[in-house]
Amino acid sequence: MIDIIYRIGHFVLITVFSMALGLLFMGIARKIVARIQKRYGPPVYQPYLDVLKLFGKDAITHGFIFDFGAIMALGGVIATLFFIPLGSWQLYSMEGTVILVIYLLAIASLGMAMGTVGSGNPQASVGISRALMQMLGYELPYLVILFALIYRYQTSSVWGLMQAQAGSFLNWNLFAYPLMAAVAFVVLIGMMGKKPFDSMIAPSEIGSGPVVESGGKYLGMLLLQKSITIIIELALYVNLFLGGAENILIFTFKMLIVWVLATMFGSLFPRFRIEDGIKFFWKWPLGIAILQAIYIIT
Amino acid sequence: MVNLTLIIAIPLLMSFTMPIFKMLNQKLPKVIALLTTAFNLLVLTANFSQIMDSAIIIELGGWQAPLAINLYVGPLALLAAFLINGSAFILSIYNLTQDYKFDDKFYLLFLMITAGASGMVMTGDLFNLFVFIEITSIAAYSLTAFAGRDSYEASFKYLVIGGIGSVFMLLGIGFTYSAVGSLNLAEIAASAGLINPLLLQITALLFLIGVGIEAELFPLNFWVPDLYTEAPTAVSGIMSGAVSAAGIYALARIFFTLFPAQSFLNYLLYLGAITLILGELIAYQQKNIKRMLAYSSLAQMGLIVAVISLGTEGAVRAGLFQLVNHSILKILLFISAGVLISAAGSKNIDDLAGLGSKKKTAAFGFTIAAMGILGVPFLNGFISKFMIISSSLNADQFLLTVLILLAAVIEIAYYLKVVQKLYFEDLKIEVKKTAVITIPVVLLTLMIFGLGIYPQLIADPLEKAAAELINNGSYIMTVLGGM
Amino acid sequence: MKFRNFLALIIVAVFAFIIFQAFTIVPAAGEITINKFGQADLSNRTASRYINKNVNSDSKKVIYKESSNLESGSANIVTSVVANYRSFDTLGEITVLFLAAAGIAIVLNLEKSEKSRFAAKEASLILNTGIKIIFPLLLLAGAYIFIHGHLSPGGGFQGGAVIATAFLLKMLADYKFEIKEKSITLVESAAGIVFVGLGLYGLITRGSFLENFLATGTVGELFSGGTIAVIYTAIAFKVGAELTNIVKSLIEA
Amino acid sequence: MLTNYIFIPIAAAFIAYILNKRNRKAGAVITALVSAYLLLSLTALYGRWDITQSFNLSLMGYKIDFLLAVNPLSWLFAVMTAAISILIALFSINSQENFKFSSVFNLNFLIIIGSMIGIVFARDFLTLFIFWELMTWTSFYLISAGKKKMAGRAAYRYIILSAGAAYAFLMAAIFIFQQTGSFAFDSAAEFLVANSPAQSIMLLLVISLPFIVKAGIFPLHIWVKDAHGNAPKEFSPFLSGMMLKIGIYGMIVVFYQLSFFKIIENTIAYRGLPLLSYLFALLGAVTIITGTILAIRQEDMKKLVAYSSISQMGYIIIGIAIATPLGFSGSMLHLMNHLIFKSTIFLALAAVIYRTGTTKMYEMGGLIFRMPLTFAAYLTAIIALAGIPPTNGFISKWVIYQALIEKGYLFLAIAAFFGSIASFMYVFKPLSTVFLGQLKPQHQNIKEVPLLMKIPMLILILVIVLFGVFPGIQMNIINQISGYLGIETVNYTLYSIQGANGAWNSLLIFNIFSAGFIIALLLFSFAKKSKLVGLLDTYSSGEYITDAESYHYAYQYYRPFDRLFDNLAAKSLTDFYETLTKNLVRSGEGLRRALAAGKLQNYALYSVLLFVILAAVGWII
Amino acid sequence: MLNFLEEWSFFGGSILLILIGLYGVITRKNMIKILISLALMDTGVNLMLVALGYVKAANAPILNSVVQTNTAAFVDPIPQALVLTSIVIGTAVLGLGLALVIKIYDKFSTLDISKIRGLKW
Repeated sequence: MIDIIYRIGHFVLITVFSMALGLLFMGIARKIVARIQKRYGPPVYQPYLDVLKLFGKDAITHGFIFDFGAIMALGGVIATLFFIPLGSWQLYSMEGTVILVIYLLAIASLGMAMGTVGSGNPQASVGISRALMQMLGYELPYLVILFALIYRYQTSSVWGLMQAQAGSFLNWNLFAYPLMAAVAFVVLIGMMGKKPFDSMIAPSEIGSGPVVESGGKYLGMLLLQKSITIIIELALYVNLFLGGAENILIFTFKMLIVWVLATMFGSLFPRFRIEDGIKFFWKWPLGIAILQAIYIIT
Repeated sequence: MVNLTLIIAIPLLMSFTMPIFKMLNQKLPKVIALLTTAFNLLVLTANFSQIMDSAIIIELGGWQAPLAINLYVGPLALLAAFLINGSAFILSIYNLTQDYKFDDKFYLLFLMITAGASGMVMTGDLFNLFVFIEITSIAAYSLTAFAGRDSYEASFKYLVIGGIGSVFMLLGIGFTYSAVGSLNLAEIAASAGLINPLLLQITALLFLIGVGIEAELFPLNFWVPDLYTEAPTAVSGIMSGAVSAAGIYALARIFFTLFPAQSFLNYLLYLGAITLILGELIAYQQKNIKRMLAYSSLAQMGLIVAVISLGTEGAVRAGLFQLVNHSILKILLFISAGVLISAAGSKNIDDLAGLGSKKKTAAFGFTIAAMGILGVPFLNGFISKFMIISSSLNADQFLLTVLILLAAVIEIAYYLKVVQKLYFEDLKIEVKKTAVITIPVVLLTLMIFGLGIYPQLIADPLEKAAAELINNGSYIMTVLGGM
Repeated sequence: MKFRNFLALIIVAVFAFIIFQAFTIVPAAGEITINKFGQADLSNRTASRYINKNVNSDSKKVIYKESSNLESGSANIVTSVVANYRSFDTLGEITVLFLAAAGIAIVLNLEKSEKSRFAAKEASLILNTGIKIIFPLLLLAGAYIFIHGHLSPGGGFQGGAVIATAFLLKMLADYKFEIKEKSITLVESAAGIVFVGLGLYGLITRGSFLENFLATGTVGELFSGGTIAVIYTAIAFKVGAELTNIVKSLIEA
Repeated sequence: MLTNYIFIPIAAAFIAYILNKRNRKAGAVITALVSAYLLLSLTALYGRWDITQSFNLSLMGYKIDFLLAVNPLSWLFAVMTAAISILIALFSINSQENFKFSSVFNLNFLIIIGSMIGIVFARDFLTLFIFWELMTWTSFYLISAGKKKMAGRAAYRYIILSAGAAYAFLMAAIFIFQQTGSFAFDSAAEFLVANSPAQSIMLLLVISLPFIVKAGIFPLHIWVKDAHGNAPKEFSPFLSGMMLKIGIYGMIVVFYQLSFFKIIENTIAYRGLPLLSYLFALLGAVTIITGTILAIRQEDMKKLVAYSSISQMGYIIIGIAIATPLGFSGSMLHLMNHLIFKSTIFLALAAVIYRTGTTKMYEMGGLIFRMPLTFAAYLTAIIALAGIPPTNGFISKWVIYQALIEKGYLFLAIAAFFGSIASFMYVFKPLSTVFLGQLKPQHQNIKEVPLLMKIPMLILILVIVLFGVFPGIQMNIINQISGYLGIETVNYTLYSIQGANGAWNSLLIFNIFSAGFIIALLLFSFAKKSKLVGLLDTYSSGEYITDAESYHYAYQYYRPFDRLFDNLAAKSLTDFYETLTKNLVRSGEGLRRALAAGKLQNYALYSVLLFVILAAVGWII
Repeated sequence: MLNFLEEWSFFGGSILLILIGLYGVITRKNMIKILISLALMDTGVNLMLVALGYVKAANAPILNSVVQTNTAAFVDPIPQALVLTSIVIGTAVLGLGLALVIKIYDKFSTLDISKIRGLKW
């Protein structure tokens, strides 16, 4: 019985921690982009204020599916959180496999998609269709990388993959397979919907896409969902390519470095059109990933 | 044991007296035709068991067997006679619902065409075979003319080709007679070995052309499509069901008894295969339903000839079974097509659209028969198709089997076009009143399902007929043995 | 279409060459081929049995006016073949003519053609009176031919043809001469019934169709033909009626 | 004893036909009763793998024996047929009110069920062929009873393709019959193994032709789209659910029982897999890719789902073809799951068609408000199809991935990944265009489907979730099958499967997922209540929009993506077959003109020509 | 030369007749000419049949006052019987052909066979 309470407590702790961390990262990103564009930008804790404000305001809803979509999005993301080892905290990462994590992320995006399309706003649907197309773009190289990694280390659980890189930092995958790490980095940017691949939520073109209809607590929940997704994707990248970490602090530090690099990298490039985005993903990242996979298999 | 010549004599008597019946009362010719064909069937069943164990010789005019004309009725001839008179019987039931302009002359010719075909099948004498072929063809020329308008041209073309055929055949008979000295098939077969190979080759070809016209082989069957399309339904039924069967019987009888060498049979094989493929290809693009059926029966005849001329016992049995099935199916097809045409008022397939809902029996008959021909399980076509494929594979004719299967697929293509039009498209034209054909359709469907589910019924006669055709030794023995 | 005729000529020539080959075959040892012209040796042909009239019985010599009640009494062997030995052929051949007549009647009368035929005119005087004299003579000649079928050359067919020419001339002479359709068909059917009845009677009494059941008398006598005489009269009437019918429908078409 | 499973449905078919003439619902009720009976008696048959039944027939000098036998593989397929048919029957009881051919439908449907069970229990080629032909013919009539013109053409193309393949099968079967004296599979297997590899491979390929056509594998898949798209709405679930699977059953029989794998063992191998079976796997991969790309383009929802069936079949083919225990159980799992969720999708679509009457996606929208249950059924089904964790779809795909990764087949893996991710897209398209978005004015007043149509959908939802959480139920029958076919089994517990490099524990994942969901729900409900607002009242950045049409984004949903593949899709395979038949017709026409038939002179000329040619031929020989 | 002529006049003549008839049927356009060539072929074949039965210096197979017994050499009677039948068949076919020609002429108002293409294949 105690074990269950301990477990639930642990659940809540991790969720809150990752939400907070995610929001912090978003604030930092805003700061960096502002600095690059020679302006001060909002304070780092700005996202916390936004979330609190949003939850305070009242919002409009378009019926049951709109609510269900938001809940499912946030719920799915929280569920995925528990399969990734954050530094020393690893709740269930022994069982879940990496492919499972990818598909759980899909639940979140499907929930969000369903909710927004349910709102009946055409811009939302356009946004969603772009998101799905882009997802097809970046998922393929990512899965090829995973294919290669799993085949290489003969284990598909995230924890296993992380353990495989133990020992000196030389045998991190970053250095063992630098090309693969680079591809994963580019895919990471696509996954998070950062600058060059953010046509799905492009404010100028389709009124910030899917979130156009959600205000108040819905926007708040979507923000939280965004923050946890950032944490998950960064954690995945760190675990797979930077050999994870013994304790949470080093882990967060590594995540911060990757995050900063990604934002900086992102803010340099103009936005891709969707089919160019897909074509780009399928030309370079996929090509390199396949070469790498062939190298590993043979 | 009723003397089998009655099968020819009684219809002859009836047809001679037909004009008198007509004068007595209007409806009589129809009934007489039905009664005579029924009588024929009875005579055949009476002799069935006796003939099944040994063939019988019937001398005509009381003269010793090989010296004058005699009828040789073995299991094969009996089977063919059953087929011919059976189809005539069913068609005369169908005729009850039809009325023709000169109906006494129509039934006269109808009876004579059946008697001629039965004669062709039973005669043991070469010249007598020629006379019966002529009887059947002349009856066919005149019967086609019944449909008026275009049918004159069709029967004229058939007449000219028939004329050429009879000249070739007479030449052949002359050569054989002068070489062998007798007209009796058994005697010719006995001394066929002695004939000079070159002469044998030439006479074989003469007969091939003479009888080939009747058996609808490739270059000689140009008359078939015109005739079947223009002639009235009953005539195309009897032609495709009975007369072509008799033609094939005559061709097989001549080639298996007089020219048994496989080199001659190969001619039939190639011609049959060509007829099959050509018939199917052209049937595929026909717009007129009767012409499509004509090509399909022409192709089936080619198939039967090709399979029989494979020479092995299994092949002959498969060919004969296909012959029986084909006659039953083709008659049902022609009858239903006849009704559909008279309902739609035009022979064009597109106008038949949607008739399935209105003319239920006819459309049902057509579909069942089409599925029978296409070899759907539990119907008679399936078993004969199975036997054909296994016998042609047995004789390791790989190419022929592929050809047969290709033809079967093409067949599916054009039959199903019609079936789909009948049932799954909506009605285009207002439907005219037509004759009720429930009895023949029900009878034929029973036969199709009966043979399909329980082919044992016909397995034994087929077995004996195939055996009899294969070894002409027994044929010679029974006829000459008597002398 | 010159080319087509030329092609046809070549093909027919090749056909002729092949048929000609048949005649000039030099038979090897045991082979039999078509007999040379004039050298048909009847010994091993069924014809010898017909000539010696010993198909069933085993008589050897037949002497004109002496040997009597042979198996086929007719002096004219061809008639014995046509009417006795191979009478089934003749029956078949009669039906062929019957069917042809029926066919012609159908073809010509099924649809009345609206084209106007040439107007029939009165025949010239010579033809008219000539016919009046010749008509009975022709009928008599025809009757003689088919009655003496088994003695002298000729028989039922030839007699019937002569009778038909008599009627043909009559029709040509005066177009008003009308033969009722009904009477022709009656004669035709009656003759047909007689022939087939004869065959059936033979079947009932002697056991096989068309068997001769009348006494055959002595060769050469008038009543020596047995059933031949009856067959030939029936044939004559039938052929006569049919040919006149054909000619009549041709004229009226 | 086995025969009454086959002949009772066929007999009932005729009764259903007659009764249905009188009242519309009778036929469907009888079908439901018969399939219920079948389901019960077949499940009772579980475990008794020794029942066999054979009767022989000496026909025309051929000694032929027909053998029927039960084995785990056939038991599974029979139960699946019975289960899906009872659901469809229930569904069609009142969905066929205004369906003109409803009596023809029931007649053929029952015969198909009977013949399918016959196929599955058959243990020799001839029985298989007879029931196969029966099934093909009746399904031909059923498909052509669908939408007016197109259904006819689709059925026509279907029958020619499958009949041609069936005849090739018959020819090969008879050839084997002549060599071994009997049609039975086992004697054929011995003969094939002993025979020279080249010939037996050829024979086996010809024998597997009808199965390839029926399973819709790449080169011969052209009929699937039209047939499923245009078949009557009640028959499409059966067609794509069960009929495609019979093709797979045949492939399994060819691969394992006719020992295709044993024969090609020694042929050249690629990464440890004989080249031929790798070729089959590649075919499966290509099927996935083509199926997916074409599915995304479709505007008609039934055609879209039809193409998705093709691509899902690709997974099953890959699973079987790589011949590893994981691969086989993965494909069997996927087979069962695909049947379940594909028939749910089709039933949901049928419900939508029943209410709205159209299959074009852009003519619909916002049906979630009118038909919530259909939406729920459709949602669960597409989650399963896309392979998202809590549902059964994910498990089978995961096992297939494990099999692929274990042996390292990169290209097959890429195709599989592409197929599953792209399935998110084409699965989401109908969801958003049909159910979500703006509700069209003309659909304002449509109601939910009647109760009898709801029950099958509800049952299927439960089954999806049930198998999602407890895959063990399926695994136990699959292991029996692999045991029967001689493949090592995969160890599993009720709720987890042991893959090559990682286990899958569905219960745990379900708990975690629900935990996360509850947290989000708590968060949502604590916040302020939100005000319900109509659909038209949305932020349209200043534009003033009145009607629902221009507000619904549905037409050419993935236009950018389609543009990538426009040229590939243009030259589809059907044109290839179309031109094939066209020259067949032209050749017939040409032949006719060449012979200049019709002129009397030619006839006479040809007869003499025949004489001359044959004489010449005779002369030469 | 004489015996060659005597030897071949009948066989050669009848074959020639058949060939002319055959050529006539194949090439002539006019329907009546076709029928005439058909009749020619018939007579040719009949002549051939009788010629096959001819025996040199033998008399007709009829017993009469001149030829008393059947031991004398006779010509083969069977071909003559056959010819009797085939002549009648020939005329019957001819008659029917003529009737058909009349009717076709009524309908198509031309005797040229190639113009009558009512029935294409």
